[in-house]
Amino acid sequence: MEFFFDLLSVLVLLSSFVLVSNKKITAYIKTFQIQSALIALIAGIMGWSIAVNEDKYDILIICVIIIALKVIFIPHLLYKTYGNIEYRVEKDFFMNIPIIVLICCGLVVFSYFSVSNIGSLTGFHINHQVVNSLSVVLIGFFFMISRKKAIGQIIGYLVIENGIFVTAMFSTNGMPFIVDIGIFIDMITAVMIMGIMVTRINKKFESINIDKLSKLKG
Amino acid sequence: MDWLTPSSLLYWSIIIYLTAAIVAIFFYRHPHLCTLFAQSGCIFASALGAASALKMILFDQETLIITPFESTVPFISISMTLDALSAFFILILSILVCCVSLYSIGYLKHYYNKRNVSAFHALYIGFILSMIFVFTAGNAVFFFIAWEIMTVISYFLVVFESEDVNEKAGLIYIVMTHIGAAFLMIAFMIMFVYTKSFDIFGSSEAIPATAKSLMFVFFLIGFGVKAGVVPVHVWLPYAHPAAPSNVSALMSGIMIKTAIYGLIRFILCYLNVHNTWWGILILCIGIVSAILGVAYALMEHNIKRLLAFHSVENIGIILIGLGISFVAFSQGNGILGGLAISASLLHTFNHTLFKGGLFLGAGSIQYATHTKDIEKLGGLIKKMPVTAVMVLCFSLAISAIVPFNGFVSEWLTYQSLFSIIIPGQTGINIISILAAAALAMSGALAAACFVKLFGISFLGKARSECALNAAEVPASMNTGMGILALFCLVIGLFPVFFLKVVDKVVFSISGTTVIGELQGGFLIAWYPINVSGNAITPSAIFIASAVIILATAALIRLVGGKVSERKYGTWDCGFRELTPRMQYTATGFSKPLRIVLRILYKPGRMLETEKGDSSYFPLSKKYRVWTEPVFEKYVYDPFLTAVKRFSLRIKLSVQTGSTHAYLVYIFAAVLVLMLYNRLA
Amino acid sequence: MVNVEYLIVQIIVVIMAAPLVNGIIKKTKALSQKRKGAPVLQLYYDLFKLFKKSTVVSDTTSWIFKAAPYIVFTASLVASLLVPVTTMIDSVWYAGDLILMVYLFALGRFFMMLAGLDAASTFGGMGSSREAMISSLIEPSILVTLMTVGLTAKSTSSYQIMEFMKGVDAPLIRPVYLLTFIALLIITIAETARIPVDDPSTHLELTMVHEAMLLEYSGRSLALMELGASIKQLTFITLLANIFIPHDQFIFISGAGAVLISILIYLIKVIFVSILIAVAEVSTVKLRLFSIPNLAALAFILSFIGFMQHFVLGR
Amino acid sequence: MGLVLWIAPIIAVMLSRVVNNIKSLHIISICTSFIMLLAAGITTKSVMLYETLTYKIFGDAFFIDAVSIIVLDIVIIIGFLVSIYSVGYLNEKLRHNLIKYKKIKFYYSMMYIFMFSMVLALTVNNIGIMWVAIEATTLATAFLVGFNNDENALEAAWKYVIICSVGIAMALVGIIFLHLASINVVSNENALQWNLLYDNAKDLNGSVLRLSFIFILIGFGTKAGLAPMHTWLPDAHSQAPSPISALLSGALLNSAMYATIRILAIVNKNLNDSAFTGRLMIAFGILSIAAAAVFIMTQKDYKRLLAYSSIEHMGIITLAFGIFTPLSIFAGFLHMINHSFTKTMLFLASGNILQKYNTRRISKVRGLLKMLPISGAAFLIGLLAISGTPPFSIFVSEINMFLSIFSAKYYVLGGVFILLLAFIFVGIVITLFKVFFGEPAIDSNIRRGETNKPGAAVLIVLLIIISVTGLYMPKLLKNLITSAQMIIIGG
Repeated sequence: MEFFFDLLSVLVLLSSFVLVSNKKITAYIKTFQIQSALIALIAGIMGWSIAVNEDKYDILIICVIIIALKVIFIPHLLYKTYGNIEYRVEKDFFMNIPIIVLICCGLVVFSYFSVSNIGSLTGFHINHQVVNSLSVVLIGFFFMISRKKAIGQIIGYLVIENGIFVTAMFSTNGMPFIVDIGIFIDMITAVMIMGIMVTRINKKFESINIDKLSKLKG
Repeated sequence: MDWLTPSSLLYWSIIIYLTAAIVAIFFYRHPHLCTLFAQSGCIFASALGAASALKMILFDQETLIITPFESTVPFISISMTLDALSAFFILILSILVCCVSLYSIGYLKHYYNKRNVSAFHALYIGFILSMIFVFTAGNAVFFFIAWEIMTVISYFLVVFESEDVNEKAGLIYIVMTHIGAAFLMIAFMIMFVYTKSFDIFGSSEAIPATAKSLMFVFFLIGFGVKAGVVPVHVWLPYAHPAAPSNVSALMSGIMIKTAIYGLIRFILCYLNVHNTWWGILILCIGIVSAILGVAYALMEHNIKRLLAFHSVENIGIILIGLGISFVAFSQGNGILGGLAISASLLHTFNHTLFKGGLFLGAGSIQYATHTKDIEKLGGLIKKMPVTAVMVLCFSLAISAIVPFNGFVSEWLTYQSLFSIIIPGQTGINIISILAAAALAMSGALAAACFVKLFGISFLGKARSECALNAAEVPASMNTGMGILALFCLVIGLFPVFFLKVVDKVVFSISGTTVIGELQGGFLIAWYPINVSGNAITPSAIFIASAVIILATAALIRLVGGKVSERKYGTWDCGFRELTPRMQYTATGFSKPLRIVLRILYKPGRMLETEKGDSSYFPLSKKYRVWTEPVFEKYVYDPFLTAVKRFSLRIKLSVQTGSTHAYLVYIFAAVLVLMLYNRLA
Repeated sequence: MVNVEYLIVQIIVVIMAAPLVNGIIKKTKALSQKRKGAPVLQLYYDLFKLFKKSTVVSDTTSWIFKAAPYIVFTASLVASLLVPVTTMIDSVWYAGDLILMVYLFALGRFFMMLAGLDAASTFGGMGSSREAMISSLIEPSILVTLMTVGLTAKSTSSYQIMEFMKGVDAPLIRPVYLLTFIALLIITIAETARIPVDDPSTHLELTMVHEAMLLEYSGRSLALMELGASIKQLTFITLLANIFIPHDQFIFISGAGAVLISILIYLIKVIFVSILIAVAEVSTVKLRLFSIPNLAALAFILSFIGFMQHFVLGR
Repeated sequence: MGLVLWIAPIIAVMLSRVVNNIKSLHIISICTSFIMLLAAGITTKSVMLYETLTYKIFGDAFFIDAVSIIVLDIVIIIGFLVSIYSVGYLNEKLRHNLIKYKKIKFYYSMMYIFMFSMVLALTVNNIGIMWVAIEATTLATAFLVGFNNDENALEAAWKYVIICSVGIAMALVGIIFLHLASINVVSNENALQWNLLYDNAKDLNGSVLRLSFIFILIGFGTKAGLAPMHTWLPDAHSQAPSPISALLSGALLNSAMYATIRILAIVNKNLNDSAFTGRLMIAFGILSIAAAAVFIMTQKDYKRLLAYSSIEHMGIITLAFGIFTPLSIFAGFLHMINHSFTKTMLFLASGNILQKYNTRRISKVRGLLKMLPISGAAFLIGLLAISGTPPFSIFVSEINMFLSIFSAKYYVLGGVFILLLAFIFVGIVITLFKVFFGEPAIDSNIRRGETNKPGAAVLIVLLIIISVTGLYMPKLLKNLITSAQMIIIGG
């Protein structure tokens, strides 16, 4: 089982690498969809085993929610938002893709380094899966920084959420149920609000390039 | 006779002040009544205050503690403590307030229906009360609160008179004094850390020597800004002229003395002077302030700015006295320390009297002519004879000229300088002799400056319509000034009585009395002030002069007989008529000194010629002379510009408006903190 | 307490001797220029004449203008009372010391400058303005000089200093006294409106300082002003003569005769110093107004070095 | 009774969706906030009596102790005052045809969602739900920040949502690690219950806890506006309608700070030492103060200036909890209270100024005291108070702060701190005092005098509060703060 989770966590990490090396917005959304599916898979397996062993169905329910929200609803919403806005070819990233990927590699190394002392000091073990998921959080964050367009930022935020979710899964078998539900409600609201705002931004600024939003300074 | 104790007198005085303020607010629709009630309340209250202070100094040497109420807020307690030093400053305050309030009754007339007079009264009384609290604060936090309230209220008073012009004045004032207050706060904190108490009257033994020196420096900065010593004097020539004249009189007369009080209270009484360099530092600051203050005053043609610079000078003189006393105390020479601090306290008192009076005089001039510019005045002595006499008295007093009070305190300062020079000590000797030179030079420059002030504005012919149409000011204004002038003369002639008062204060501070050195009693008014054999008897000099004047007049009459006196125009070199424009101007008067001391002013001049048909017949010529505010231009402005530029640069490079940059900050913070956690 | 004899003697000697100094200086100058010159007593005649003449007063002036001559004269005279011409009479009368003397002169100067401004004439203002500058620059030197001398005698009272100096052997060969003497000589020249600071014999507006302030005066007012100025001059000369060249220690008798002898010797010393001043005047030219600071600085430096020699270096 | 605090705002939201009458909307709002005020009062009293207040419903979710009641009272009192102010504010906007009544419905429903989520964050025991509630405040206020619907407002709202969401996501990472640290200590059903975590703090895993604290500090620090995560704050606070700015600055920042403090207590109890957390919090605190000092010096927009001042004061509070001595914690709580009231007053006054002059630029506002006698005076006094001038309340807490810093032997820090505060005062005076002088620009459309009457009343109330608390502290308050301090420090 552990081996399987290891594989999945690496796959999630890989999917985020794929994400950062993408250039098109539709590709971002697709990659996010795949990553969410992977996460749903993790939740499904974990939920199944817990359901079998302890007769608790929390995580299974959450798995269903993930599939509904992250694999189906949110990508759909993002596609729709993207469809609403005028298409314009613009360079969406600040740095070259290879450099971004390299930095992301560095981030993985960094997250390994930064939590590596935890085990040695106290005998408390944080496994590789947690570190991988923490790297996903950092990469998601970095993705937000590297992309100019609003939808890219939303995707980045969602990837951070994914990373956090996987971290929670791997480290503590998920948060308490009610908290998880709350987090999902928040997330879906956030994405909807951001979606509405992207539409408005597009209307006001005639672009979804966040760089244009720099009037308020000083 | 319970209510005659100093504490209850002070209590009543405060209550009357408060009542006056409330009444003033109540009558805000009737400026006349409002002024009358508020100011007569102030006069009455100040009389009580003075009585309380005098009683305290002369009869009760015990320290009194008055606590109106205990605050529930931690570390804040309102406790007033009255000892001889506080009482002395309250005495000065009360005398000045009494005269200024009398003056204000007439002076405020020109604000009626233009400004909110009742608000002015409330602020004015609040200002007085805050100063009383500063002088009586028993713990450092209360002191600080009173100090800050005083600053803020005086800020409002500074900006009361007019609008945009004063923006800068008020700003510089409140900014500088607040930064000074921050240093005070640091010093108080150091005090609390070591002694676990804010009690000003407590012991400072628990504080280590280094911390004491640090506290000294902070106190010096904090109080120095308020006192207006060079180089932190720049607010003073802006703030004092901007305020209404009665307020400037209070500000210059007593508010800047709160700093002197603070220096004595905290450094001498609380910290006890341990290091000689403290005194030497103060002495140096005093020398620089005395010289530069008067030097800049010379170049001013705005009466009130001129007077403000003189405040810098006089604070310098007070600090010279204080510096000597610190040096003497640190050497264990109590008698000399006592003498020097008497000189310094007496000068504080004197400066309050004559500078208060001069600002009132400036107010009278402004009241009568609506201008503060000396160049527009002239010949006022004929329009305002009473005011002229008063201003002349104050001018003589501030120039330390003989029968007036300024001389007595400067003489004592000279004597303490004289006594501190002992063969063999290098630094102190050199600085002391330089201080004597500085004192002499500042006296002469002050005389030059006041010849200019009095000569240009009161003598000669009127230089403008304003001066031509001037009329004598109301009697209440002149009475207020008259009392001050009388005090100046009386202290100048019979200094011994006042020195006894000062001596009681000095005794309570340092435990040493110089009364053995300063002989004499009140009844024998012509008893000399005698410092180890060097003596002056101003009253004897005065009597001798009077006798000589009378005798000369009689003798001349005897020798020369009765001769006729003819009125004729001033000699005009044969031209037909002398116009007022041909007189020497204030600018012209100060020109030689402007050139001699050009390093201080960086003067510039420009001749603009409007060409006519031929170069020999220009249509008009304009000659402009200016001096530069050196400290502002070369120290403060560059500093301020640098700070602003720094702020702008940081602002625009940090808060760029780019969402990505903002995200980068958070990201960087995450990474740095993770690294910190890993390495910690 | 007040020694009346002293005051009377002092007043008489000062008033009588003061105009003499001017006469001697003028005569010396004339002789050095191979002229005959005015009689030594010319100023006495002038003053006597002036007292009897009627006065012209400018109609722009105020009471200051009329009061000034009396104040100037009185201030000078009272100041001169603080500098005894002889130490043979006990002149400790506690009225004041040298610092007071300086400030009494300041009183006179203050009113003289005011009077210059009172008539609304350009000359008066010019004189006052220049006087203000010169006095401000010279004042520190006076104080430092007097304090240095006073410090060696541990007193600021001129009588005490003179008493002390009697016990000093040949003061003028000691660095501190030599330097302060020269400084005081320069100060005397500057304070009494002499060449190279001012030219008392000119009425050219470019050069005059003291005379410019007196330009509006006539008759007895002018006389008082002139007499006041010469008393001031004599006071400074007395300081020079009696402090640095003490003579009373050589008089071994006492009583009225001793006083008389002492005063005679004093007068001889005054004449000597006057001639010294005259020589200085003849051998220099009047300085530009803005070179005067250099002279003042010289005086200050001399007295300061004197101070350093004694109190810091301990010589 | 405490549950009223949860139910009342929800009812208000629902009602305001239904009601279509402006007057009734105002009445609903005021009534709701008044009911909440009463409920808060009663709750406070019971906390005073029983120290903690929990209900069995929702699985021990409802939990109030002295720490939460302090912040809760701040939130609710300010909410009440803001609801009164809003009446005048919105009516004024309607009068000028700037908004339609639909917007008012939207305003009130959003405001009460916002209130609800703040109250929720302050009254739950579960740290996870606390996080959810705090994230909800961001979402609830996102559209309020963009209320004006112009380019600037939209920009501010976007930045606000993105940065706060990302920041707070970091806090969630931290909470996961907190959960991880407690995995063997607290049973899964009770996971993340604060009181259990706190009671068993000694048994938690220290190194994981430290990692968790880092993320939490950054996360909630973003929400509390600590530099360098403060960047959204000046935009959001300046673009939001003034009553909302007041709530954001006076209430929301404290809620975020509250969450940090809760976790700080656990971490410090576990580590048995405040050095680790202290260093971080002192660094963030002093950095925030310094940043505010620099930014205020050349500020041209008065609402932004007030926002930077909020950053400064959050820095001060962080510093207080970083020092972590009884005195400093006392000062921290006191400062929280004082800052909230003063800043609320300033923002409300600035709302009146903005409505009168219709500009945020300092250079366009002149003659304020003539134009708006009450708001102008409140603004002036508020500025003096916020910069620590006695005898107002902020001075009291600042002096306690100074003392605690110096007593903890951070001498240089204390000196720098005092000087930075002085610089901020200078900055405020230099940039902002101009508005009180000169003649107001002659514009016939602008009438002199107060237009927002309820607002003026609120300002006077606040003025009285901040002046009185400068010299007088109710015993109740002192006891509350002391017991809060005991809870945090674990005495």
